[in-house]
Amino acid sequence: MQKKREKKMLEVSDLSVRYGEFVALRDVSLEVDEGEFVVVLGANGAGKSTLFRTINGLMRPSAGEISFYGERIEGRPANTVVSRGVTQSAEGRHLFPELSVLKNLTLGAYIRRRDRAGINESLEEVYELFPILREKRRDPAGSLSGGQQQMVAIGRALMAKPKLLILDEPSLGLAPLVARQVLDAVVQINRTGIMVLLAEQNAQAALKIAHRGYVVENGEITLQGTREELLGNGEIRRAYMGA
Amino acid sequence: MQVLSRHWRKLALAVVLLVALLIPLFIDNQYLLGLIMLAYIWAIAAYGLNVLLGYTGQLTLAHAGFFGIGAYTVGILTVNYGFPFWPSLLLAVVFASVLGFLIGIFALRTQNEYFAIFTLGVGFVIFLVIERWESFTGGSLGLIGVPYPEGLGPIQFEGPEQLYYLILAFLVLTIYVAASIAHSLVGRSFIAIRNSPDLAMAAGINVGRTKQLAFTISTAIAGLSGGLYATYIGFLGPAIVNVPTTFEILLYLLVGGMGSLSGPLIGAFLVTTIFEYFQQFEAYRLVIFGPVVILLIIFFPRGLAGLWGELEARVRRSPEKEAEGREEPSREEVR
Amino acid sequence: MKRTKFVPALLVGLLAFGVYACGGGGGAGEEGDGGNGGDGEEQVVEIGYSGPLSGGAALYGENVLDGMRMAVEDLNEDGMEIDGQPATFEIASLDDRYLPNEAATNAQRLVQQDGVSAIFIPHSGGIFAAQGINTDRNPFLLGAYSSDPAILEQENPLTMMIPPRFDNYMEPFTELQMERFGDRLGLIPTESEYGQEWTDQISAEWESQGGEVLSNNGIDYSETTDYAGPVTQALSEDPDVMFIGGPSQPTALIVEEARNQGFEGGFILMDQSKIEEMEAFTSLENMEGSLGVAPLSEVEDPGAEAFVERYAEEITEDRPAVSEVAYNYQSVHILANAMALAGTSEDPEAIRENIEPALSEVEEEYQVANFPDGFTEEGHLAGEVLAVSLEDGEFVPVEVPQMQ
Amino acid sequence: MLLKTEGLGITFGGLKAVDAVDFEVERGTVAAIIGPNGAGKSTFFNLVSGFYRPTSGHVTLEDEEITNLPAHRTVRSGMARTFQTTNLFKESSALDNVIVGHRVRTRSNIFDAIFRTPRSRRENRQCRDRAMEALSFVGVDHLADRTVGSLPQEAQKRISIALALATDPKIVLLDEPAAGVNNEETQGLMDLIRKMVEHDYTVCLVEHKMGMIMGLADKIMVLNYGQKIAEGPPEEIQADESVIEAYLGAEEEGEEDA
Amino acid sequence: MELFLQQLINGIALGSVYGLAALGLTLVFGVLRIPNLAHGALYMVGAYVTYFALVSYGIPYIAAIGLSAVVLAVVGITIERLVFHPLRNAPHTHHLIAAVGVLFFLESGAQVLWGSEFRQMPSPFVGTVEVLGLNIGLQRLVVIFASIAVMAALYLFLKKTVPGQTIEAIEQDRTGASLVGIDANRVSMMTFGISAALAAVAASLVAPINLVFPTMGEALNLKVFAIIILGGLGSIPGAIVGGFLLALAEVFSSTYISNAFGQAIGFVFLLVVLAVRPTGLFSKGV
Repeated sequence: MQKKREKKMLEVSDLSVRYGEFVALRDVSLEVDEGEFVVVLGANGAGKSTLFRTINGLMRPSAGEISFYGERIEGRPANTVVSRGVTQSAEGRHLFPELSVLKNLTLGAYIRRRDRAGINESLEEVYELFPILREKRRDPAGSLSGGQQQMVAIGRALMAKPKLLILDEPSLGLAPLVARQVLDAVVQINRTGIMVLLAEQNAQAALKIAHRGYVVENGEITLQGTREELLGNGEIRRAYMGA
Repeated sequence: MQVLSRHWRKLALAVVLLVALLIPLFIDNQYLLGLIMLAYIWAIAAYGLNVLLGYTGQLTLAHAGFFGIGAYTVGILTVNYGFPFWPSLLLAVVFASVLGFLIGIFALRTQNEYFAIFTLGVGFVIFLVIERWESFTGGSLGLIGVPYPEGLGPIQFEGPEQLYYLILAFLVLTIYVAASIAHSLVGRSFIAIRNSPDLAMAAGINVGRTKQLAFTISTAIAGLSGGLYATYIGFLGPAIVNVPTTFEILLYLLVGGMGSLSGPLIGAFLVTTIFEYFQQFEAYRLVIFGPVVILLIIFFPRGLAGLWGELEARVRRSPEKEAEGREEPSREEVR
Repeated sequence: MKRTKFVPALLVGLLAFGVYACGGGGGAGEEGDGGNGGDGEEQVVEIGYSGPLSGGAALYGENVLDGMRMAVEDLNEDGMEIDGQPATFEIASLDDRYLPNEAATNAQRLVQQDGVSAIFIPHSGGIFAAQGINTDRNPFLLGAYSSDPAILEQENPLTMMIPPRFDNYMEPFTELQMERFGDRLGLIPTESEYGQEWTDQISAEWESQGGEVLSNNGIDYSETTDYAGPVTQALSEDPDVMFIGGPSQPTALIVEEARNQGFEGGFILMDQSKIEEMEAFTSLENMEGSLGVAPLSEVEDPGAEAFVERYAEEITEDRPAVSEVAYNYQSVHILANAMALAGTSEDPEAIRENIEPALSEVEEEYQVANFPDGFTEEGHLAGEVLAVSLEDGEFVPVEVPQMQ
Repeated sequence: MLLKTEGLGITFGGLKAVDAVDFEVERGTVAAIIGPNGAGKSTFFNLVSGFYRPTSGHVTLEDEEITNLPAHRTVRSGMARTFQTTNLFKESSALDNVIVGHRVRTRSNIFDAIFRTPRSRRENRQCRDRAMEALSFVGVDHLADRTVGSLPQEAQKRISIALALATDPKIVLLDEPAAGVNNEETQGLMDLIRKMVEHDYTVCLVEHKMGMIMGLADKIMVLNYGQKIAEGPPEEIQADESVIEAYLGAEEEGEEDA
Repeated sequence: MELFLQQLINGIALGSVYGLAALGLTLVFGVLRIPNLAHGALYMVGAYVTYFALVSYGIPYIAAIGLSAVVLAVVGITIERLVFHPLRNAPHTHHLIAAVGVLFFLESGAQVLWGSEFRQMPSPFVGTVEVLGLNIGLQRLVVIFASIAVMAALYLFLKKTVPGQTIEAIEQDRTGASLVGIDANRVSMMTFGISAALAAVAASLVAPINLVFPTMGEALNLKVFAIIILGGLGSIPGAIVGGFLLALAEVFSSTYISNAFGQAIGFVFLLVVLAVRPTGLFSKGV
């Protein structure tokens, strides 16, 4: 699976993050290549969200590097990272609850706000992906069901035309059927050439759709490999179920 | 860990008290003596604010209102009804705290900024009542001729020195009470609520009732300082009850250091001193004073007492343990 | 834990205060205490002032101070001898933000640090607070610039009340306006201590002369964003005369608003409002039918005209010289002459003794605003006062006798 | 039965965050609650400990109804809890943090405080002793005078537990006691929990570290979407298909998609 | 009836000024969580800028207001950078005190710089119009219509433009705003700028029927706080409705109850509302 260095579009190396005394991430290295769909697995509190927040510039690392297309982005503010092409549907979604779905989506295109035509095009693409959002476009985002809100969050992240889309547990709290729909949409997104970095509880479902995966435990990467390697590995089950 | 040993601290405390006791013998200057008395009175008020804001973490902006209730209780009773000073002072404390208790029932339903601005409203309404209720409070004419306290046994209060000792005694009493509370289980409950209301609750503390208690104590002390102010100044006008007075008291506390035992006293002394010193700049003094306040808040957010604590902590802390992980959108938590 | 911080921090605080106290005290030693320095050397006499120099009433305070400074200029130019030695006068001024407690603190500071023996305070709250401290161990003569008669009721032996008592205006003002416009009196006074007193007295007088006093629509002139509401309300009761007054400029706006809303009756102006100041903010036409204290340009004092010109030349042309400038100006002259007669600049009691005889010592050119005829037992610089009524665009003088 | 819930549930804006949960904890045992993120575990804790008011059901502690008691009263009834994130006061010493825990067992009031009455002194001492005892029980008595903020995460976790113990509880609810500590330290915390049980405390914990749960718990309850989907001893739970599905997703579900 | 109508007009004119000033304050609170007690001082400085533009430079009234809005926006941004930005992680107590420092500085600075005298701002809109037997000052009509126009413009800006949307976005979810690439710093500055500009417009509109002096903002300061609390902190409709409510309550309670009560009504109303609904009338979910 090792590809040439210049093709690693996202490269995280030896990243550590601390909250005060608490070490949330320790020497984490991870990479995503062009067109890849990578899943990060791990129990709650293992450090997935911290990793994603740090990549997106919401937190500062205490050590290590993050580079994107060869450019160092660690410690840069979120708006800079977003404009480099990394967007995220974060844990807790962080929608603008009182704004309409449409406004949530157009705000997603904030960094390309002058590109009116492009925005409308992307909007159409999002509506195609999640047809329900077209129906609900005038409703305040906060009034939507959990699954629909998740769709808005993903749609919003797509509106910036990202090169890399980070999804932090998009199926969290969703009914199984809805969770399925959401993950299906993620696959479609990846097929358009957008790199995907996904955190997911449902390891089976996630591994089935991803190319590669990492397992995070206690702030460290304990396992990595291709889908096939990980699917057959009992270790994953250990990481989740402790046996 | 402690910079001064217990022994030395006791000695130093004795020295400070001795200096305070000797001041009138050395200073034959009524202006300075008056200034010190005023600083003592404001310090008492600031101790009251400290109970609520410093220990319990609730920002009240009605403090001048309760100060005013204390002052006007003494003023009205002595001037309009010829009451002696001592029972009037007692009633001032009682009245301020009872009113504080009642208002606290409503005020403490609100939280954070809402509590601050609710109490700002309370303070302003108290001011309006005092300013407009002419027949009772003298309105904006004020009350003239609040007497000096009558003698207690052999002690007479006829001159500024005696009054100085009286106010000093109340200051020492206030500090003693504040220290007693701070070191008691009640005080620990206050601090627990400031640190984390949830954790306090999980430790079995009745948060609502404890805040109510802190609010009541705070207003009682405000009432006491108001009553002393009335006899010190001899004349009461509504301006002293108005909102800016609250901000002045708050400033004393912030400059000195919230939540500390020495903060209110240091702050009251320093700010009154700086402010008097700036008199020489006349109209420019607030032009200078404003930025000084801002710089203090930015660079010494925990006041001078806090500065001392930080120095102490810096000595203790090993350098490699500097915290790093910083949450970027830090105001989010406020919501 | 907490106690650790207490003592050292307290020491720091006390030290800081100590440094300041010594510094401040030292400073006073150098410049103050000028009293009787060396023999034959020039002595510096400081006259104190505590009044608003910041905040809403700053302009008023500055006016008072301007008057005092102009007087000091004259005195130093003329050269005055006290106890056989030439004296130079200076003003030591402090801002009290109109707060009584600060006025009291300032007064003590002026006496202690600057060695003054006379202090001018231009607001009644500060005056009352000062009256509580000016007779004890560090006495000073209080130049009280406020027309509130309650100042005299304190029977303070070291008070010199400067302006005419406002209770003198009640009877003639009521009589004149009731006769001219009718017997319904509307009220929109300023909500200050002073405004309240005035309102009570004019209401009582108006009723005692058989008039009807309508509801009180008092407002805080400096805190009101739009005067239209209170004016509408006052006019809704159809008054013949309106009693108004506060700082001149907002008062002018009330006149303007009342005329805009169709009021055609007369005005009684509180003595705080000066017609000459109001003129700049509304037209004389609107002020037709007003009755108030006379502008300096109308008083007959010998020095008045020159004083108005000099003020425009030396201080500002933007606004006219008003009575608070003039009264304090001539009062500093009275004070200086009293010092000269007493042969001391330091003994307030002796100075007080010599105020009455000093009145005749003040040169005519310094007599600028209803110069007092005498100094009463209670401590009032009393004299006949001129008011004016605006009739057909002309100032018609109205003599107001001073009560005992 | 020490702690018992019957049909306990709460609805947030139409969403059943916890739905009719029956649960029992026997004296002197360790009970664990697990479930995927957002399954309602912490909400369940908050209901039991009185931080939330349930919309249905009952909670009893030693057969005493505590359903609608406010949080501070449940503490007095004998229920202590810790929080996910340790929110101790970072700027005070460990001892100062823990002392307040025993306040709930004391009676001295503001007048005792001001007049420094014998009762106040006695109870002050009593709280201090009890706090030291708790600190020494959790094994950090040597850190009593240290500022909490300067201590490692694990020590802070232990201090939070000491704070809970200082309230003299019958049952201690631990919300993710091992979050953010390494494996070795987790082992230490497990030992501590075992020690607690040995000393007659009853423990109920929410935790994601399965190794810890499986090694400690006498009984496990699994929540998913607010509902209890399984309950039983660890081995049973580990083999339970519905649990595995909740965590890892169904094996048989879905065709190859990528 | 005539009295009622006349007072209604007065109340609306007053309310539109209150509303405008409160809008700026509530915006700053929504975005920066700062209870900016110096808002009244910005209002005052705005009036002075318009005054000097009119009197010293002869710039026409409307243009002068525009200029003042721009100048104040710069002042607002400067204050945000120098004072509140360094304090962004401090507790709200410190914001309050810093704001008081700014207030001291601006008020006394204005006095030192421009003197403490009252000034009258000339306006081209003089005289009164008679409508239905009521005498209404022309300037008052200007106040009402201009305020409503500015409020509408602000509403359109917030709802229909991208920069306006960034303000709402930050108010509703800071992290979400960061995640779509919005620079929170820039929005903070912009918000402060707009807030100060609104204060300047409000002051410039009302100044011709009042006076310009260094402490003119004090009268307004506490009232706008009452308004935004009443309306719910951070709520824009709350600020506007609150502004009109307070003004009408003041005017009518002065008219029909008593004048002293009219002055206190806003605060009594505020206390009653908060005692019943501790987060204000239009509060967002907290």
